[in-house]
Amino acid sequence: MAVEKEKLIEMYTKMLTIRRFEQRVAEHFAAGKIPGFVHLYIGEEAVAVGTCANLRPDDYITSTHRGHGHLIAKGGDLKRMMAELFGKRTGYCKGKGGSMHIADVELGILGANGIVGGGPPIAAGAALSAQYRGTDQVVACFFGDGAANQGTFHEGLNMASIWKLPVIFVCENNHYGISLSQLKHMNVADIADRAKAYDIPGVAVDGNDVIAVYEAAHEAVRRARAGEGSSLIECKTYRHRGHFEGDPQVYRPPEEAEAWLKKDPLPRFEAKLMEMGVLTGEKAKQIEQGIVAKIDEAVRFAEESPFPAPEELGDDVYTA
Amino acid sequence: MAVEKEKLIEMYTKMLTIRRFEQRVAEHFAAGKIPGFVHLYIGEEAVAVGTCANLRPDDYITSTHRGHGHLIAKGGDLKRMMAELFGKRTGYCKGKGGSMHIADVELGILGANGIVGGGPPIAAGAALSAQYRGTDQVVACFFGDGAANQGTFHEGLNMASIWKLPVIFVCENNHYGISLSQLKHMNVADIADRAKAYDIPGVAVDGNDVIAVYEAAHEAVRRARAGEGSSLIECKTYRHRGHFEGDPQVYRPPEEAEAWLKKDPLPRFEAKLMEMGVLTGEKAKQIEQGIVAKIDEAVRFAEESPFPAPEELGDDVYTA
Amino acid sequence: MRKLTYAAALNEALKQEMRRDPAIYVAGEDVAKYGGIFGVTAGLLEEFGEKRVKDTPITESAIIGSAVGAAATGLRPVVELMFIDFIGVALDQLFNQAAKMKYMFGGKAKLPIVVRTTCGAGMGAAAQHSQSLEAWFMHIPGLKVVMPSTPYDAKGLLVTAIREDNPVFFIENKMLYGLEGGVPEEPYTIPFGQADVKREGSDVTIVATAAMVHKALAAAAELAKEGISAEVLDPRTLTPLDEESIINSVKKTHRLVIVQEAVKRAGAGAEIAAVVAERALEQLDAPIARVAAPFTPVPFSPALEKAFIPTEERIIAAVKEVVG
Amino acid sequence: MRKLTYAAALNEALKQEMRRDPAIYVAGEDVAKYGGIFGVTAGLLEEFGEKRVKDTPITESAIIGSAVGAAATGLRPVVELMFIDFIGVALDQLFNQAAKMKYMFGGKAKLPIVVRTTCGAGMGAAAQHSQSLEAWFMHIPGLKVVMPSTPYDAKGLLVTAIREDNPVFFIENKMLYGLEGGVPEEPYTIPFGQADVKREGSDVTIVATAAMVHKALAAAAELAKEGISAEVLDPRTLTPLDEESIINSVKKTHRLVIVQEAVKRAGAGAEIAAVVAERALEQLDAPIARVAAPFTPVPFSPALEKAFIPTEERIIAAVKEVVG
Ligand SMILES: Cc1ncc(C[n+]2csc(CCOP(=O)(O)OP(=O)(O)O)c2C)c(N)n1
Ligand SMILES: Cc1ncc(C[n+]2csc(CCOP(=O)(O)OP(=O)(O)O)c2C)c(N)n1
Ligand SMILES: [Mg+2]
Ligand SMILES: [Mg+2]
Repeated sequence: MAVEKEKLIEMYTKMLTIRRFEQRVAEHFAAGKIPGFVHLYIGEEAVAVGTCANLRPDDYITSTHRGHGHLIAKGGDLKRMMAELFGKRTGYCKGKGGSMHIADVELGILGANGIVGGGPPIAAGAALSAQYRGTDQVVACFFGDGAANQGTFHEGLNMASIWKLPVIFVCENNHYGISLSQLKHMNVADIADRAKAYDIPGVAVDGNDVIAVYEAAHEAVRRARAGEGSSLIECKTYRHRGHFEGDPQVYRPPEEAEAWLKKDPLPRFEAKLMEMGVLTGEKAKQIEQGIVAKIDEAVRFAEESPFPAPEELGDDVYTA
Repeated sequence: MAVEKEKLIEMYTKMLTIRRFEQRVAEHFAAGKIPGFVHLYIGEEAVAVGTCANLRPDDYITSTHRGHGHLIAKGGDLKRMMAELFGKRTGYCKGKGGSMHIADVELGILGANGIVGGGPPIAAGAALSAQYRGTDQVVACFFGDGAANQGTFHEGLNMASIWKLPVIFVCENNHYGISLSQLKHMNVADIADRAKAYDIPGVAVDGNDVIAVYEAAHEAVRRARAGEGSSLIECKTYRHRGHFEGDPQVYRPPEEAEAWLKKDPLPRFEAKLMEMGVLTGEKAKQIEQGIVAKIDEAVRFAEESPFPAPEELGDDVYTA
Repeated sequence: MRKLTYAAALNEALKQEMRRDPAIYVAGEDVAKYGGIFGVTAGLLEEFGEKRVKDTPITESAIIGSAVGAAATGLRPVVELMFIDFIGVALDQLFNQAAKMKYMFGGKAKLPIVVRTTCGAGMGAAAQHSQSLEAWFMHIPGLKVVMPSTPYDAKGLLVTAIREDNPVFFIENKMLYGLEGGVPEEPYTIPFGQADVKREGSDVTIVATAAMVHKALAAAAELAKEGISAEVLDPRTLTPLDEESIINSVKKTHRLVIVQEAVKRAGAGAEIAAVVAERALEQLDAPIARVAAPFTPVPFSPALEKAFIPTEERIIAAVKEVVG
Repeated sequence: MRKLTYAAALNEALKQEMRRDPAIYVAGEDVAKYGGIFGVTAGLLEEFGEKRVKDTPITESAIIGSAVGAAATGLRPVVELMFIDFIGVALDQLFNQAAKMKYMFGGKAKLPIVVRTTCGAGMGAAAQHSQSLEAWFMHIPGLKVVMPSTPYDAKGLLVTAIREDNPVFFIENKMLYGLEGGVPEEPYTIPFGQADVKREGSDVTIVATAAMVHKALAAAAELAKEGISAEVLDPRTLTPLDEESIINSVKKTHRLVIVQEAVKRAGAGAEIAAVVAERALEQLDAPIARVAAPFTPVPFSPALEKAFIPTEERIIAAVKEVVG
């Protein structure tokens, strides 16, 4: 599949944006500026970007506790994201949600989710809605390898399969659910095989190769838009950092981590783009600078924004 | 596989006992003697009997809302069962459980269950216990086609598969979850295929052929006892009566029901046994009379037994 | 006024609202072809077709979860949880997702979901099909909780629930489905948070919900014969709770008996008692009394079930105790 | 007495009990290799091995459900639900299976299960990782509910829980894990249903649970300076609830303030208020006051979270209000 040059650069830019954004988040978390649990996506950027590059602004996604990458890939605003992480009133959720609940319903982002496996049923519902309203919108549902054992995952796939709902189930198999290796939490190597239980297509791809993800998602999105139903895509990847910031990571063999670091999706894609002549050192530097400037701006915005006032605590519980 | 003559007669007797027991239950339900919901097993006898014929008294089963057949097959006492259905103090549960909760923990019967999908996690736990205690006990877990969509089913299979637990998951596919046809509640024809998601053996058999069920269960029990882990057996069958007594059954095409009635497991097995020379008309009559006498006795026992006294209401909530 | 059963009143509300707004759909186990296990959704499939009336697999998390996704993207789902007892396999989607989503998103979501379900003992359905669990749902910010006791209230409250832009947990009592009462033909709404005086009285306030309203009324009629005038108040919605009406009634009668079918410990009645003890303690001339189920699972045998469910006699005894 | 943190006290209880009884095993997410997300199960894997310390997949229904099957067949599982907020995906196995099984089976089952979990806000973990939901579990017959506030209580109550032959829901407060206090080295039990007077007083009774006990104690110290003598009572177990101690304290002080971290509506405090309003109303010289969280999900931002969690100041204000 030939992907347009512009698209390639866009994807590269998104991936780099996620990487830099999260590196900055890690710093501010360490500095005590960001409270709560922060689960970073570094190392998995190709999954969100390869998938969302196939989506339209009016398509939907459901995200997870590890959601910053999905949000950025779907077009989320860095300033409002960073402000939310800082717990500020100008954040996406007015400071009420934080990292695990950032959402932008207008952009079709139906929320990060603090419940492992919370997303698949919701994704089925959003897809049912698209089908019901007669649009050709689709839903990308992100979830981890650990979530693929949770009952709600299976219930969501079953519902989506029987009703031919336009959902792309995207498993981010980073081979761990917190400390538990996939080898110990499930009996199968390819989560993609679980698609057979619902008679939908299931495919496992190199999740550190953004083009491979893009292509698999492309076909799944095509199917979904055409009314042919759901698909399951398993993206094999690895998180570079701990489960959450502060994780002592006693459970991963250093050799394993090293091997995966060599497959880092970002330098890999960069090298490929250079090889293809799509990207030059100069251009890469430009992109990097643009991103850094934006993130600086986002951090400044977050830092300068006010905290919500205690009186705002009771707002937004109910729609009047 | 050659099954011993005695075993064959025992299986025939059990199947006929279930059939006659339930016919009597239907009568007493219609007469207003049995309160609550009553889900009859008529037509599905081969599944419970073919499975339990492989079990020892110290093995375990988990049952469902449609549980009378499982109980009888595992050796449950007809008098205490009937008394329970009548809500009497002499019943298995002192009248506290009723049809949906009959149990005999001493016989390894860990209870009927009013929650669809309630059994698989419990079965995994009982099997974990056998493994932990170093016995070679096994657990048969019965559930329906409808239950095979419930999240808990998948969670139970996943846990059993990773820990190589001695569970035989027995799906009684009677093709309906109340009014909803399997064709509409799942996207696959063979529930046995869902075993692949857990890398355990899965096999679909004619659930109206008690020998076919027996043989499949035999291998699964062997595996489980040998420490080789779980299996999934799907038994295709049909319930002759409504979902529960009183069901107007608007949802099943009469031709479908007729076709299945022709495959009634009981006359089929009877004919086969006669053909094999294991059973004669005379012997069959004798067996029938014995069963009827026992059921008469059970009904008499139930009718003559006292209701629990209101003061017993608060007993049995906690172990002192 | 024309009479309808409680079930038929609910059925009419569903039909009329579905005619009014094409964004409303109904989904749940056996709601379409079967028309609902208790007949509440009968005829919907025939009138509105498979698109709007959907039989679902037995996957309650997906039933409620899909309603969340659909509601957040523009539809107005009315889904059925066949028995309230089944909430244990689906609670997350209700309490962590539906109820909290708007708040977690900083206000930027609208979740017009109705989850209809049925509660209550009395038909020998035993421990997993007979519970009254309304108290749990009162403890969930973001949710509204409705519990109608009459056909009239059932229709009006369901219409209001369907028009609400917040998730509503709508609890029907299975023993009331056959109860008849006057119900206007045209659609009408009953505002949430407005208790209804089912009988006026001056000596004691009886706050009762769902099936207990009728037992309280029977008790009140009996008490009247002995010269005790009981006021029977039905909150109708537990969230929002009409604290004012309860307190005003207590200000008039100075005595309070609370009747619920649920087990007493940590039930809805505890909250009502606590509100009065906080806000109107000085008005009370006697201890508050709660009539409720004992702290046991619901037993199967009719002999025990009868002893489990609060009776008219127990209500009368409680009233006499507080009236002194 | 030797000092330990709340987390270390729990850890010691687990280790000592596991040494005593080989039928005890521990299972849950990240309890083995990781030693528990809050470190409570640290070192268990090393001492007891994989057979007795099991990391499970992220399938909470299977975690609790497997404990039910194992307990019914002779083991004594101690399983971890990582956050109480996750109960929504596993509640059925707890409330319909574990808690009711003995009753439904007519007494013929023994379910010695401990489900350990953590509750509470204060670390910016937001709406799905900060809740206090103890009230729900008080409403479940067949279950026992424990909520320790100190390292001493944590160890003693956990030992009792593990030796119990009934399912126990054991709620730890995540903000207390680092709290230090005196803890005897040898194993000891604290009987369930026995409230503890954390501070004696004569003007007002403050009933508080978990982290709120410490805020109540701080408030009491402050109030003492102003001449108000507050008694601080910690029920320690919510089922069984030590009604007698609460009532006896109220008989002495004639004033009651209840402090809980959960949202007020239909919380555990409502039940405590209702018990007193039923059994000792005439002893009260002032309305009962409840200090609790407002009716909102737990917010993320520290600016809001601080306003959500009940404070010492609010407790002081409530006491002054009832003391008049
Ligand atoms: C229902 C539920 N159980 C447990 C958790 C705690 N938890 C948060 S993330 C996580 C691991 C999830 O693993 P996976 O799905 O593979 O996603 P990853 O973190 O690897 O991206 C766990 C156990 C939770 N948030 N929700
Ligand atoms: C969690 C839950 N959901 C729904 C029900 C209501 N219900 C009882 S039996 C049943 C159908 C079950 O179908 P299946 O598993 O195929 O078993 P069958 O009745 O056909 O034997 C349903 C929906 C229930 N008891 N529990
Ligand atoms: Mg993972
Ligand atoms: Mg079936």
